[in-house]
Amino acid sequence: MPDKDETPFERLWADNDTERALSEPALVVDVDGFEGPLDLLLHLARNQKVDLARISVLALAEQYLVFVERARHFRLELAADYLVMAAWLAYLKSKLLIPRQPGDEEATGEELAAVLQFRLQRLEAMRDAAARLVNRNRLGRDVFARGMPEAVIVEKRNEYSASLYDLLTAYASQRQRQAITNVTIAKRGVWSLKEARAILMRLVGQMRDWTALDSFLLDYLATPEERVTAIASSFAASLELVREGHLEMRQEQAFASLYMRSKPKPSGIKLMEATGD
Amino acid sequence: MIEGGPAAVVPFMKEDDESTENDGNPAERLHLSEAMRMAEALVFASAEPVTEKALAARLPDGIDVPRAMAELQRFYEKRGVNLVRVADAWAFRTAGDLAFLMSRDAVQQKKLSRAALEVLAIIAYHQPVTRAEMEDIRGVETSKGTLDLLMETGWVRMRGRRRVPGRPVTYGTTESFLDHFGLAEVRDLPGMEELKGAGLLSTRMPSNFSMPQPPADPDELTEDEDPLSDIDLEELGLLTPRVEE
Amino acid sequence: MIEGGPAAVVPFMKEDDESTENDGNPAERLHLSEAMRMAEALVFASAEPVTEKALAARLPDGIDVPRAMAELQRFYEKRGVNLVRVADAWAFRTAGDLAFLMSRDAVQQKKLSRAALEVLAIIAYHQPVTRAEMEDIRGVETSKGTLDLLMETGWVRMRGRRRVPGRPVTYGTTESFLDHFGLAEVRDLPGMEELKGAGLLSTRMPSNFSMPQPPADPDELTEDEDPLSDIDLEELGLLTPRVEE
Repeated sequence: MPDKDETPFERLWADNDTERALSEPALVVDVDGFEGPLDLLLHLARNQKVDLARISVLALAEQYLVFVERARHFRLELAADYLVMAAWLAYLKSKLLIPRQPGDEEATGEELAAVLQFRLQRLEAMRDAAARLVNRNRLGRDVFARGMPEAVIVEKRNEYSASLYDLLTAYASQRQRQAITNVTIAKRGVWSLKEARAILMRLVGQMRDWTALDSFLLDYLATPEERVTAIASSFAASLELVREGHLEMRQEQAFASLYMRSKPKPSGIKLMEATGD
Repeated sequence: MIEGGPAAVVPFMKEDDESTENDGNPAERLHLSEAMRMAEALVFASAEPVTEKALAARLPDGIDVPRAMAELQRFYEKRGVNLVRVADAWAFRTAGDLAFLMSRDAVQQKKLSRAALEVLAIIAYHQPVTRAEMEDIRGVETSKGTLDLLMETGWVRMRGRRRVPGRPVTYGTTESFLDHFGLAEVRDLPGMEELKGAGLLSTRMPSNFSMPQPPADPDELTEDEDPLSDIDLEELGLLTPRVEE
Repeated sequence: MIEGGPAAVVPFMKEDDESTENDGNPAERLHLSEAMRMAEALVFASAEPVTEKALAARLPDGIDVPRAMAELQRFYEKRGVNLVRVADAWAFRTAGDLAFLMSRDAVQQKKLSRAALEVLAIIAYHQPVTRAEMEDIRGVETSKGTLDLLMETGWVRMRGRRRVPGRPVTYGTTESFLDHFGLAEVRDLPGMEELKGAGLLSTRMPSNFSMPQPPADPDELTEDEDPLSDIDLEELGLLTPRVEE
């Protein structure tokens, strides 16, 4: 191995030209290699070979969904983050494809697509920034300090030194030592209320308009065996979030889609709609 | 006072002779020269950057420290060792163009993971930044060890709390981050101005951010798009099943 | 090649112009200047004096190392830092007449012990806190020496006495604690979720684990605290004039 201390991933990143993936057809996209769904999306977006500002978000959403479908077909385990993104993209796709209904309060597909584009551009910008940063002349690698320092200039009057990090590490580790941990981690298979809550918050947290997310959520996040527990937990979690004032829900009729949105700041009026009956 | 040849190797004196600057008073110049020698010695003796405050405390009274340092810096500009500014402190560092010579002896540094670097860049460009904002930018939770590791390197620190409900802790970079990456200040981060101008350092989508033109028929591909075929997907490796280890 | 004013700060070039020495060939001089820059950087960065042999191995071929070093030495002669010869090796040293500057900095900074850090952190988070309470939290007794040391740092102070039998002294942090650790207020210390998020605290803490929120105003006595009276201070030995060591 020529570059033994370089993971395939670092190499992948090191030459982050947009050509890479297409010129190397053998490249296997491995979810483990990605830093989350946005990273995967960025990778797919680069394959469109256009400026991120001119990208087709619809095509991108479709590619991503195909990817997730494939992964599921091969029974690869995808982290919840990827599935949350899939649910959101499926929703975005439907918004892009279905013409806006009169009186529709929801954000348009185009608005949602713009948000996604912004996030991709911002992530890419940070990527590039990281690369430029790490390639600068660095102290201890390219430039050096005096090898035989003759004095330490003490500026603080205090003769004791300690950093906030030292302090926090000391506190956390000793409190941890004291708290006897005999807690075992529950096996997955059942959606805990906490998990469902976290997922819901991620998905709906940013949505200010009524959004029917439940179906997307279930399609992408739950395997058939998990469906029941997923429904139960996310429903219970959503009720809890409503009670705490984070979320509002609405249902047109029994068994119809559940609409959710994050609660607007002044509350009251909208709650009326949430009753359904 | 000193003429001809030898003066060339005593540049403070040299400048004295040639100086056309405002304060040509020889006594004053001598005073400044001596202060510069002292500053040079102090900074040279320390491996860590020395703050202007610490220098001021040790130099004769009435010395314009920033000016003396700026002059010293100019003097060392073309040498094998440069005087560099790190925030409000000064340090001598080997010249960047000699990296080829120096790195031969460099101890291999531990590499930061890609995730850690990305988080570092986000903290540097967006500081003060909360964990939730980092997560929003990267679209993924920052794994537990990453911030810990960055704080351990001494490049990242907790800065305080954002004065908003929930008072989340904010993160920023340290002076040793600047020192390590050869930056005088955060503003000097590569591309900082452009990124700011492009609205990409905002945690929220800026209102002037261009909205994509909604295509007349979203199903119709634009002229620079090709339809996605199964072959494409295969090429992208998206159809290749992951090999189980 | 370089004329007039700016040349004053580029002494190698300067010398080039004025050199009356034997080998005035400009190309050769440039070559030598570059070699001198390299030697300067190498000696500066080295942890020990550098032999001429080691220098010769790194400098371009054909360089007259002794001559280059002699010239460098002459260059640094009048500066705050001198290039000195140690046996057959070269090193930079503070100019002898400036040694007085260095001796002032002989104070050695000491690191706080692990135990002291722990106690300090507990005082910060749990203030007002008594010694017995510290023991509860840490599971080990806190020695008087540790508390004395912390008081000596100026980061910890006695706040008052708890209104319980025995009237134990309560401890808290000071303004200079905040200063030193770069906190605007005690409440800026990160909470449990943030310690977890930063990877400092395990995410699998038992459900009954909790961390206190430090008080908004650490100077205000809580309702179960009495202020320290003069009699208390005397009893604690704090009014006795401190004997100078």
